[in-house]
Amino acid sequence: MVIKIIEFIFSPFLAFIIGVFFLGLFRKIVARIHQRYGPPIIQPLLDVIKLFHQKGFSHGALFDLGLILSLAGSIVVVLFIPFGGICPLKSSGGLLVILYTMLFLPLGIALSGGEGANPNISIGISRKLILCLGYEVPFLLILLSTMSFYRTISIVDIVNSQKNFHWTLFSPLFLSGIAYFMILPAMLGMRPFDIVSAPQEISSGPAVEYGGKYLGLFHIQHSFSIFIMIALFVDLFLGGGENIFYFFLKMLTIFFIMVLIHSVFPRLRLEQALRYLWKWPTIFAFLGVIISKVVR
Amino acid sequence: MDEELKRKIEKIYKDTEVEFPERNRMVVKTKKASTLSILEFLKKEGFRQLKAISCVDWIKEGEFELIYHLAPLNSPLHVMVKIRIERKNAETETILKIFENAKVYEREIYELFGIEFKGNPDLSPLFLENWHDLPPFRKDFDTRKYVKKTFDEIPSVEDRNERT
Amino acid sequence: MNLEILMITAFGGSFLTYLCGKVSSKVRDFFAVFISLILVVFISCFYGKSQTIHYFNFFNLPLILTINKLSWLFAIAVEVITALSVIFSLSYMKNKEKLDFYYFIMLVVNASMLGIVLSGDFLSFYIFWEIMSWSAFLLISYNRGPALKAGMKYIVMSIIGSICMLVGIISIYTSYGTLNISQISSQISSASSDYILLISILFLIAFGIKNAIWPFHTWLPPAHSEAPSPFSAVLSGILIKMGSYGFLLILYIIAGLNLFLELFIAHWVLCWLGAITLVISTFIALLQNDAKKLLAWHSIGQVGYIILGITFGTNLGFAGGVFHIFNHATFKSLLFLTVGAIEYRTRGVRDLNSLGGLIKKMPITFFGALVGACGLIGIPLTNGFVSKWLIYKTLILKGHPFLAFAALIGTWGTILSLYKFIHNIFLGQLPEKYKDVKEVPFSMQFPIVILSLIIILFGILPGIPLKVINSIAVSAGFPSLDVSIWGIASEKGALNMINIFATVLIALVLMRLVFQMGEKRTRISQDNNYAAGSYIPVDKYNYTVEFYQPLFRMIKPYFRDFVDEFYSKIVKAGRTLSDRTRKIYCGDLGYYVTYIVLFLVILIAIKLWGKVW
Amino acid sequence: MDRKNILKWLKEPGKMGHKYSLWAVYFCTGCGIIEIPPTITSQWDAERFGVIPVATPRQANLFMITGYVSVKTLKAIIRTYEQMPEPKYTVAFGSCPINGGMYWDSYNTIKHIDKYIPIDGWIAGCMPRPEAIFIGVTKLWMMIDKGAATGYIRYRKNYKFYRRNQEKLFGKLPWPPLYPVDEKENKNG
Repeated sequence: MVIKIIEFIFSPFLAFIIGVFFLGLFRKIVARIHQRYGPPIIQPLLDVIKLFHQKGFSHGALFDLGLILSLAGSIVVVLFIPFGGICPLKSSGGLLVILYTMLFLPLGIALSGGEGANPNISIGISRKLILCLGYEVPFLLILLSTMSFYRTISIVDIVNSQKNFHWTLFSPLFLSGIAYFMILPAMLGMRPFDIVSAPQEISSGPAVEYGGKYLGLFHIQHSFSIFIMIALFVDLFLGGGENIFYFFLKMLTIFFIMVLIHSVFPRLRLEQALRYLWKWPTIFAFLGVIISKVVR
Repeated sequence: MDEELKRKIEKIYKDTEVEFPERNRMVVKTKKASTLSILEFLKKEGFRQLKAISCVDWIKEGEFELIYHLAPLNSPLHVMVKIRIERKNAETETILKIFENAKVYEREIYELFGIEFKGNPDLSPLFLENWHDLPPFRKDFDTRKYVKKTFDEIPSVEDRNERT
Repeated sequence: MNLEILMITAFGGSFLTYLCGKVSSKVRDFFAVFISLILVVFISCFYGKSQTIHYFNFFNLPLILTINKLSWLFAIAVEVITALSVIFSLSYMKNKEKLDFYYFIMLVVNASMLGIVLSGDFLSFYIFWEIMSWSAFLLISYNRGPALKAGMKYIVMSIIGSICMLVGIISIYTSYGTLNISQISSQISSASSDYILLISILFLIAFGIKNAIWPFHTWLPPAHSEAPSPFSAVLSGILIKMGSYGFLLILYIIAGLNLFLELFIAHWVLCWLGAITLVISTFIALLQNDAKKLLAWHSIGQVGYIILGITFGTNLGFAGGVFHIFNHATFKSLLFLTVGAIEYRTRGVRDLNSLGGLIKKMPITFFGALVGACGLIGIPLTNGFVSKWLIYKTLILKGHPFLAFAALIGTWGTILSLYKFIHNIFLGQLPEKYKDVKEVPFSMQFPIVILSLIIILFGILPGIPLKVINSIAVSAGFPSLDVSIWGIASEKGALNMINIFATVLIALVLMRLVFQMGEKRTRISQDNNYAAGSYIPVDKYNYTVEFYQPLFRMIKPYFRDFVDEFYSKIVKAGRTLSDRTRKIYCGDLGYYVTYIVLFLVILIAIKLWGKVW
Repeated sequence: MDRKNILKWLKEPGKMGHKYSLWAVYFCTGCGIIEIPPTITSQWDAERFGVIPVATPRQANLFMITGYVSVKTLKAIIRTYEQMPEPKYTVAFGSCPINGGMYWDSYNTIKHIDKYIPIDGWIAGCMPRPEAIFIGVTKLWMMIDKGAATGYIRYRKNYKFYRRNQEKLFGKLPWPPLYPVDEKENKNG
């Protein structure tokens, strides 16, 4: 019982650390690609400390509650995702519950942003929801292909059935793996698809009215969502890792590739992003589902 | 092409004189009364683009000089129609009917020189904030006096604080 | 306490309210509320008991009233939703005219729905079905103008439906001599499968029209948006569910699902019909700019989930489908009541492009709309999530990933459209003309709060309704589902709502503490906003027009209501045809005499020269 | 540069946080903005000190007045300054904000920016080079350390005078005062 409590406290904390480390790494790699020295790796932590010492402005009760709800939702999702052997909420919900609790993230930000009563925020939120719809089409097909391939809806079973190196990526489902890899930048909100928080166009979208500790919470929530998206990929397609270190290594490689893609591509318009997302990734995911039905 | 244009203008408008100070430059000096008809004529001749309206303040002769810069779309020739209006209560006819984009140019000249353009619907202030003085571009406007009156008048916050 | 008294109180009560209306409006309002609450109490004391009464003889045909677990569940849902909407309409309809007629018809609809659910034989089923259709028509066209056209469309399609049902009933009577549902269900299994197919098609058309499945859905959007809000809450909350009750009746009691499963084509058609209904109508809802039309299109969409749940003969699917019927009843009527509250306060404005910022003025209505929207989307901790989870599990484990994909994409369509609904009405800048809007009176807040509590309670403790549904499933011949108070425990992926609720609560409290750690925040008004350094005066910063503009450009041509256009083409063709015949059949006597003479001449000619026979 | 000094971080995280993550509002007020891109890009990377440009004043705590301030831009500067969260610092570039510089007698530039919004640091140079900007930033660190960068406290304390100066220049301002200004004292003030 005590291990369970430790797991409950440990995994969100670990997720936060990994997420913040990834953000710091992200800024360092992008700086090095620009041939400049770049901030220290722990710079996001310093930013969050500073932001918690600034007096923010609030537009109303929902402005705070929405943000808190989105952060709490991301913590709950982290508890559901098996993370190198530890998965606190193993028994009480499978992939479908993860999928639906992941709705807390965009909805919380959307509600609190809506209260901020600023056109930039609303444009940012409508872009975010459209982009979410865009990448959900292939994402749902991918999840369905893995679920119907392993005949279960609990993610722990999927991870366990990928023991000793026959990962789903190398199994007949490699097409859905490729599709997931193609939509990962959209899910992380990285450069080819950072239409949502475009600083030049809509002055950082939903985060326009966030100052002080609101921005701090927004950054923490962003780090959690990066952790969630990549951990889901590693769990479904790369066998989920025996212990935390292997899991972290796999996540690091995936994140590194994502950062390289981020610093090379310009930002797409929303229609181009949708056309891309509904073309090749969806075709691969569709074939993946057919393969999962045929091969089973 | 420019010579026969010159002859044509002088044939129609008696009191205008046309000269070519340099290559591709044509200056048409006319009276205030015939500006609208000359602009209409030049527009038909192919000078369809009103590039700008500028104004010169000849304070000694007590006159403003309005210059309409026209340009055709297909040749480098640049025409300047110059008219003179007196300084006291300077006002002239608007040319919105011929060139719609003249609205903002006239509004600017009204704000900075004080020339009234009769018929221009919107002559509200464009650049200056909370301005109650002479139009600033006139030669008789003394900027140093204005600065002393508006900016140096405002006390700086610090010494206000020390004294009380 | 037998069923006959129940029906008498239901119908008699409605008539009495009409009489009280003559006396004084206060007495009538009080009496209407009293009747609906009494009916709720009567029904709830029938829990668990089953009883059949033969109450009338119609030319030696026994009319039977019976109650079992399934009909009890529907009956309690009917009563609760109607009681809440009657309470809501107390102050909503305050300054409208013809209120006696309104309350009378509202209670007649309630009584007829009760009759449908309790009827034991097809004849009384049909009689109450007609009463319900007609009284619903009267209420849909209550406020004149476009509502008349919507009512006409509704009544024409429900007549077609009831005619099909009548043909089905007559064919059953001729082949089996009895109309008693329980006797028929035992004898029908011996009939040939294509006879069963014919019967179920006839009945499914009738219930499909009432249930607004995809090809027969065109009456629903105009009917729901033109009806007065309390009644459109009843209409889309419960009246549509009579169609699903008919589905359950046909699939499980008459045809028996294993029979139906053998007719592979019908089963496959029904599933894909449900999936198409789901996807197309949710995305059409996305494009609507009128709040009630948006919700009406969602009513059609959610029926797709119910169909997907019911037509798979597993106990999970049955539980998911039936549970979703009641979830949809709760959050759909809640959403319609909130729109009614908005209409009440903004004097009839429900266009999504001109509202905004009402959260500051109407917090309780916002809470109701938010909980209703979360229920409709299926956010965890609401009952919508549990029923959708059950339906998805059946779809995936039965090996239909593409149907599950259609359902999941439908969820994302609901998310986008309901966020537009909440954002355009409650969030954003408050326009100048709604500055003095106040919260709705208590009699309108009470149903909104009750329904939100039901949604959250059944979301956190899904065991309560699932136990009842499980007992129905067992009585309908399904293997029992190990249901406990917190959810479903099963080897292939369990659902434990209490754990989810506990973790979310703890996470919320923790994050609130983290939020408290930061510096104190200052509250600012809506005009102190970032506008790149410039100051935006009042009312110049409203911006809720065309919320998903980029998406509309891409999906607008594909998601139109083709069926509606197809039907209007048929209507136009019919009208041109009738115009043409008017030329011939033009009404003055001379022409008719010439036609008769001509006809006789032709006959004689054939007789003489024809030599044909 | 005591960023690595953990002890200081634990003692006063607020001050250290504001020192090593100065987020500047990307708002070009005058001719000096041409110096900002080279400071934040690869030649003189400002991000290594934690200084990054952000899109909105809500997220920023450093406001750089780069170059001369025209009367019209002052309105936007005041509006942006008031929208920044509380511990905020302002740095003015060049001599024009100090006393009008070469526009000393022009009718449409502000002579003493200090009369309208508080300024913490001044960087000399008719558009200081990136190295000068870094020196300015380090000076700002020292001021924050000593607690001398109190522009925002001065603004809150003397808001009445700042507001009066602004209204003397612009007439009636459209937006309400940031801090409550009691009218009666303003008359005889």
